Amino acid sequence: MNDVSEISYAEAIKDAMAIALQADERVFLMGEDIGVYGGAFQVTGDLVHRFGEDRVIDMPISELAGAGVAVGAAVNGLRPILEFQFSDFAALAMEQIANQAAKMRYMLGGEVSVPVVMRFPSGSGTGAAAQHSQSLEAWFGHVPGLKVVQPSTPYDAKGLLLAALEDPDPVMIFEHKLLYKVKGEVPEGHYTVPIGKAAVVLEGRDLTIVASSIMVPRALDAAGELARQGVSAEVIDLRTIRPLDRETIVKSVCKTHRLLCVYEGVKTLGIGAEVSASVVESEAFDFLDAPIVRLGGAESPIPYNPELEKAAVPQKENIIDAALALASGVR
Amino acid sequence: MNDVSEISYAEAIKDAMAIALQADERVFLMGEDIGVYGGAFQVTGDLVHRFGEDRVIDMPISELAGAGVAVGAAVNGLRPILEFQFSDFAALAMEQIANQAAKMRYMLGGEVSVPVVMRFPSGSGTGAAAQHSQSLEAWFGHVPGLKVVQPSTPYDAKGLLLAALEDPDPVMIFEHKLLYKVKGEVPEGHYTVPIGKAAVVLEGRDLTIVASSIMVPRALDAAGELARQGVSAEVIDLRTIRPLDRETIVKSVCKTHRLLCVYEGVKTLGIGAEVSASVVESEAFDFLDAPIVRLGGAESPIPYNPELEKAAVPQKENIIDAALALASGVR
Amino acid sequence: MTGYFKQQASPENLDDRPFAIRHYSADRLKDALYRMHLIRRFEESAEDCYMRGLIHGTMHLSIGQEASAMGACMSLTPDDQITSTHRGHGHCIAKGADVARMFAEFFGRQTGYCKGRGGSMHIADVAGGNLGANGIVAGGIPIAVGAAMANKRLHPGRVVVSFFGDGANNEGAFHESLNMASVWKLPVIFVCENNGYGMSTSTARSTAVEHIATRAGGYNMPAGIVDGNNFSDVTEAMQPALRRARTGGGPSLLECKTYRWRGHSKSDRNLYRTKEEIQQWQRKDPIARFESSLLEYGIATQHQIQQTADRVEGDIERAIDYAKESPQPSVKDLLKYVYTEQQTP
Amino acid sequence: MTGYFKQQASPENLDDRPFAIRHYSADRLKDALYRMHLIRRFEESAEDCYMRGLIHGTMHLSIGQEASAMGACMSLTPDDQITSTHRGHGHCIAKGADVARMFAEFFGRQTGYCKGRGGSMHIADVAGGNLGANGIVAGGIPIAVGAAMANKRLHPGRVVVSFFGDGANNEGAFHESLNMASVWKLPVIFVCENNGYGMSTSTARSTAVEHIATRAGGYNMPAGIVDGNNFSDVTEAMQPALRRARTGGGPSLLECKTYRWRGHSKSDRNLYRTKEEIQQWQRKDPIARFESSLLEYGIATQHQIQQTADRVEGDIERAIDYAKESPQPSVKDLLKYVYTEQQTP
Ligand SMILES: Cc1ncc(C[n+]2csc(CCOP(=O)(O)OP(=O)(O)O)c2C)c(N)n1
Ligand SMILES: Cc1ncc(C[n+]2csc(CCOP(=O)(O)OP(=O)(O)O)c2C)c(N)n1
Ligand SMILES: [Mg+2]
Ligand SMILES: [Mg+2]
Repeated sequence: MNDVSEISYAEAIKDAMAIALQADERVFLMGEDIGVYGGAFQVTGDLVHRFGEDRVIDMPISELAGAGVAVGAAVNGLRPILEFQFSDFAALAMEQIANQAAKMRYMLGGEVSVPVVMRFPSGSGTGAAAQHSQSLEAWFGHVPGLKVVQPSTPYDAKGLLLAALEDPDPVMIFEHKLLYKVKGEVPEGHYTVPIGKAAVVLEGRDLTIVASSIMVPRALDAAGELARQGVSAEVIDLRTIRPLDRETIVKSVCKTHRLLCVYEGVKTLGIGAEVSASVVESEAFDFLDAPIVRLGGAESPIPYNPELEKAAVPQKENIIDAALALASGVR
Repeated sequence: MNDVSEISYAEAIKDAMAIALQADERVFLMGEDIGVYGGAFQVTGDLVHRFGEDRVIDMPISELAGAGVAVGAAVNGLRPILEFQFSDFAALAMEQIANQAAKMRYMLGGEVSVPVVMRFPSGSGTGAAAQHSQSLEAWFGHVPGLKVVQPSTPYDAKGLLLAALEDPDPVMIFEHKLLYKVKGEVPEGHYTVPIGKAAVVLEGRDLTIVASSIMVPRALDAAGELARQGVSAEVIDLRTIRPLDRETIVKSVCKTHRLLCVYEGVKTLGIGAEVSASVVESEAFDFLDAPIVRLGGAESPIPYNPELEKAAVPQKENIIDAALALASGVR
Repeated sequence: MTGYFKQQASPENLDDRPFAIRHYSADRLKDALYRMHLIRRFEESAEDCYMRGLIHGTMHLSIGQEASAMGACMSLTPDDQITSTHRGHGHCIAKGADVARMFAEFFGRQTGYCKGRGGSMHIADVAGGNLGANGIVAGGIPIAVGAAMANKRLHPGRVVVSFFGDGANNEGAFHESLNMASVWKLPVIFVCENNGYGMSTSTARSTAVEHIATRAGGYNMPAGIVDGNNFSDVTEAMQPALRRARTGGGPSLLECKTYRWRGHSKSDRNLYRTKEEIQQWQRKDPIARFESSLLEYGIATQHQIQQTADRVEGDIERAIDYAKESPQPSVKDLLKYVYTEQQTP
Repeated sequence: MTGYFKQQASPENLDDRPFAIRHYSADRLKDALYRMHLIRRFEESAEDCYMRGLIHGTMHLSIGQEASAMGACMSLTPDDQITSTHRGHGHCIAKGADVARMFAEFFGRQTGYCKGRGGSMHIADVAGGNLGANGIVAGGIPIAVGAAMANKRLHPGRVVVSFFGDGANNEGAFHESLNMASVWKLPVIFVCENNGYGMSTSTARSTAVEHIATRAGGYNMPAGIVDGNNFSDVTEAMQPALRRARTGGGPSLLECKTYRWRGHSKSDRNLYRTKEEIQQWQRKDPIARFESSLLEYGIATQHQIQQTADRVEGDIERAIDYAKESPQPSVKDLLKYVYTEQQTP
């Protein structure tokens, strides 16, 4: 077994990239200010010094072409990892992501594959306001041809990235900015976390909380408090948004009979909508003892003011309140 | 009361634009080949001859700037109606739509409004393959600050467009290409259809079918057949995707106890997910006698081959089958 | 800027025959003529099939533009690559595709280049170096740059030619891509087929400069303008661009002035241009001009040219038969090719 | 291209004082100095508040770039408009904003220009003609073009100035916008503040041409390059562009060569440039240079300059106090301003 060390989520991602750069000549990184600057969130850090400017490439501020260049390079045999500086800027590149990367294999009848990996620093909580704080994973989750993951721990961040690099199809990784400095145990060397598999990160009896990204640690925090109040919550970390691991979710709901979906993206048409609809469509329907509750982002852009910003996305207290209300519902 | 005539969906949209161009100097149309060509789907038709090149403006093939120009013009007092040639090209303009148009009012603390109207010809069925056949309304429905409508009849197409022009906020209109030639009764002159209100287009007892866009006529066709088979379907036309009229849907489900959502967009994270999740979260939960069923687009890009293309989105027969299965479920 | 790429007549170079005649063997020239005829007849026949309801969807014909497609591809090796556009049949054939598999694609069959999933707007021939037409105007340009980036690293010497239209040059993707290719000195050649219109919108109404090639100045890139209806001129103009690309010099831009005889797509009523304009360009038929040149310089006889046309006729017929007889894809394979099937160990 | 916009010394024009000294009244020049000081001190104080944890988020300081902001806005009327960037404090103040409301915004207060919803990256002053900073690089450029389109129709003579950086000029939005503005001859002036870097990436590493102004050729647009640290040169270069815009001539591009003294944002460790480079540019301090000029031509005395600095000091202090004492927005108003509240009849 590999040695395990306590490193941050950002370091874990960097570690994965370093391993890939080392092991596979075809791998390269591309993005804005990922070289000597080390990336806006210092995720690429010193990689340019270790692997050179040919493998860690600063690109012009051209998100659309950047995505297209990654697609073309991938089709032709390289393994690009494209960093968006903020996930919000993906809005500039949706054409190449959704119309080209996602569809090229299909449109060409399987004659190519597009093994591109894109990384999107996401989420609010940094005071960066409406255009630097979004959680847009639902847009990508709606696009067949893409795979979409959302790691919540350093372990998963590394393992999912290494899995993405082994995947023949485009994988979009939504990282959370507030998680970058969070530490956790990470094995050294190469390992993967399977794309498409959710994880039951806490077993419980009374309700299932399905969460993703930063909402996972918040849900776990909340579950601790809930346990003190006599409510046993099962917490599922989605990890992958597309393809969604419906099986794991359904199984849990069949056990607990109650479901709370927690996610940071805008509530309407956010990933909780899909989780809820999938459960209601499944055999778990018959086991539901209460309405499924969704706790998602507010129906507003992310505001700058810190108090408003906090109020715009689910916090631990909101999760506790929602879980208590849900669990106490006697029917 | 105004005279009523039988005109097509495309003609109804053109009629609305003509009325607005006539009544309000600030209104203008902008798009690719909407002038002498009359628009890719002949929706603007001869308007350039009636209102001149200053009011019906052919623009370069620059969707991103086109959207931004519409935003700037709207902020400064004009009332642009921007036509995208195909909704798929919106992927090029998501930045200006989602980061600017939708958020500008909020980010500026209410100091501006952005009364822009954008029209998106959508949907499959024309053999135009993966990059010209998408139904992307769910992306827009996920963005606070936007309003999103999806007319299914000539009457609504005209009334919703005229309502959009009276709305102070950005309104995105998703039109269906296969509906352009469909005729219906449309009053002459000015009237509006309220944004944010669904319509019960057929009353029924046994199940509710919530549909939108082209799925409404398909659902109505299916309902006719279902009636012959002894199943009474209530059909709701969503008309607006954002803000969603949850009240009308919930009320219907409380009556029928069964819900089938039919939509053309990709099933996962498509509008049916939100409809389903909204119902399950509501008081209608207690009335549900069967799992909510979603009939959405396939988890694939739209293929070129006509048989595959048909199979990729719900057809009348699929609706009938799903409704029969749902209605027959005895619990 | 015109003629930037044109070789000067020099004392040592007293041979004043057109470049192509000097440069390519008679066989290769005759093959080029064959392919130009093939493009023309392929499209005329596709149009006919469309009219008769045998092909659905829409299609964009490049009739009248055969010289730029064939000229730009003439000095490419099979390993070189292209990215193409919605108006991509000519590029596909010029790069060496089999018209039978192209027709099969148009007929939506499993034997088509895209197994019936792509149709005209996504026609491709990956093995032959065509990474695909594109339904998104300018959508293929950044992909070409990325492909060139990979080639630079994995296959030095390989070149990517990215075709696009005059309309495409107003897309942000054009700008971002040309800048990136130039900064990184990538082996890519941007070939703009300027046919005067993006759909109904003339370049004068859409584009702030008269010549697309002018924009190369903003990317520090050599550019040339050629008569896109003159096969030899196009092949000649490609040479310095190819040399530059193959030797690490970076990208170039070539603007071919040409014209499409047909409407933009099947739904075009041609309201934005005059009959006279069309006729005027038809008199500059690139195939007829190439034929005259072949005759003039004794490369081919009238009889041989007729034989070529006849051979094309037969090939097209056989191709259509092949397409018609090919199997339809199975509806149960709707989800195939969305993702790569992973080997189950 | 340098000096394109610079007036030639002509026989009639024997006055060889700098343009601004000749052109503006002493009062207006002193007000410009006041505003340049205000920009500098506003940012230094904002930085200080940020360091002390009074302001959250991030901010992008334009210290060292005051002359381009003030120079570009100097001949604008209150009705003229600007669109700004992530580095937008200077533009905002130059266009006439009240620093108290700006600080209030940075402090997230209800009295801020954006009622605490926008913060530094969205600072705006719509009534004063600033349509807003923008968190998206190049995001404001198309909006400026649209605003100019509306002005052309509704308010002939009004001009929109769109500020952006050298990094922004590689975005597709830049290209599409400049083309559209040129084709439609819109009254907009594109002012590129070229400070040599987009974040850590030098123009040499990101941009295929040395001068952004070179790109104007691709849009058939007059362009000029000026010393962006020379207030007078900037005001002078704006004149033909303003004249052209106000009289229906269309857009222009002005490139101001300048430098930011601080890091890109609060998280910058300045690894990509040398101390020497920074110091070299600090010796070209636009404020000090403007002061010298005012002294040299007898517009202001050293004492008056000191008074200006003192006045700024007091104004900044009062502004911060105002901000600190201003009310926070109410959390229950989270959804306010997402949509326009419709009057219930
Ligand atoms: C992004 C995008 N916008 C618009 C269209 C619709 N469209 C298809 S081809 C075309 C005109 C393209 O003109 P040009 O690039 O000159 O190529 P040509 O058709 O003349 O060969 C347009 C507007 C599209 N397919 N993609
Ligand atoms: C579309 C987009 N891409 C990237 C960023 C991140 N970012 C913010 S400012 C900046 C550099 C901009 O450089 P430039 O335009 O030269 O302006 P400067 O910061 O030098 O004033 C970058 C990369 C962004 N905000 N928006
Ligand atoms: Mg063209
Ligand atoms: Mg800069």
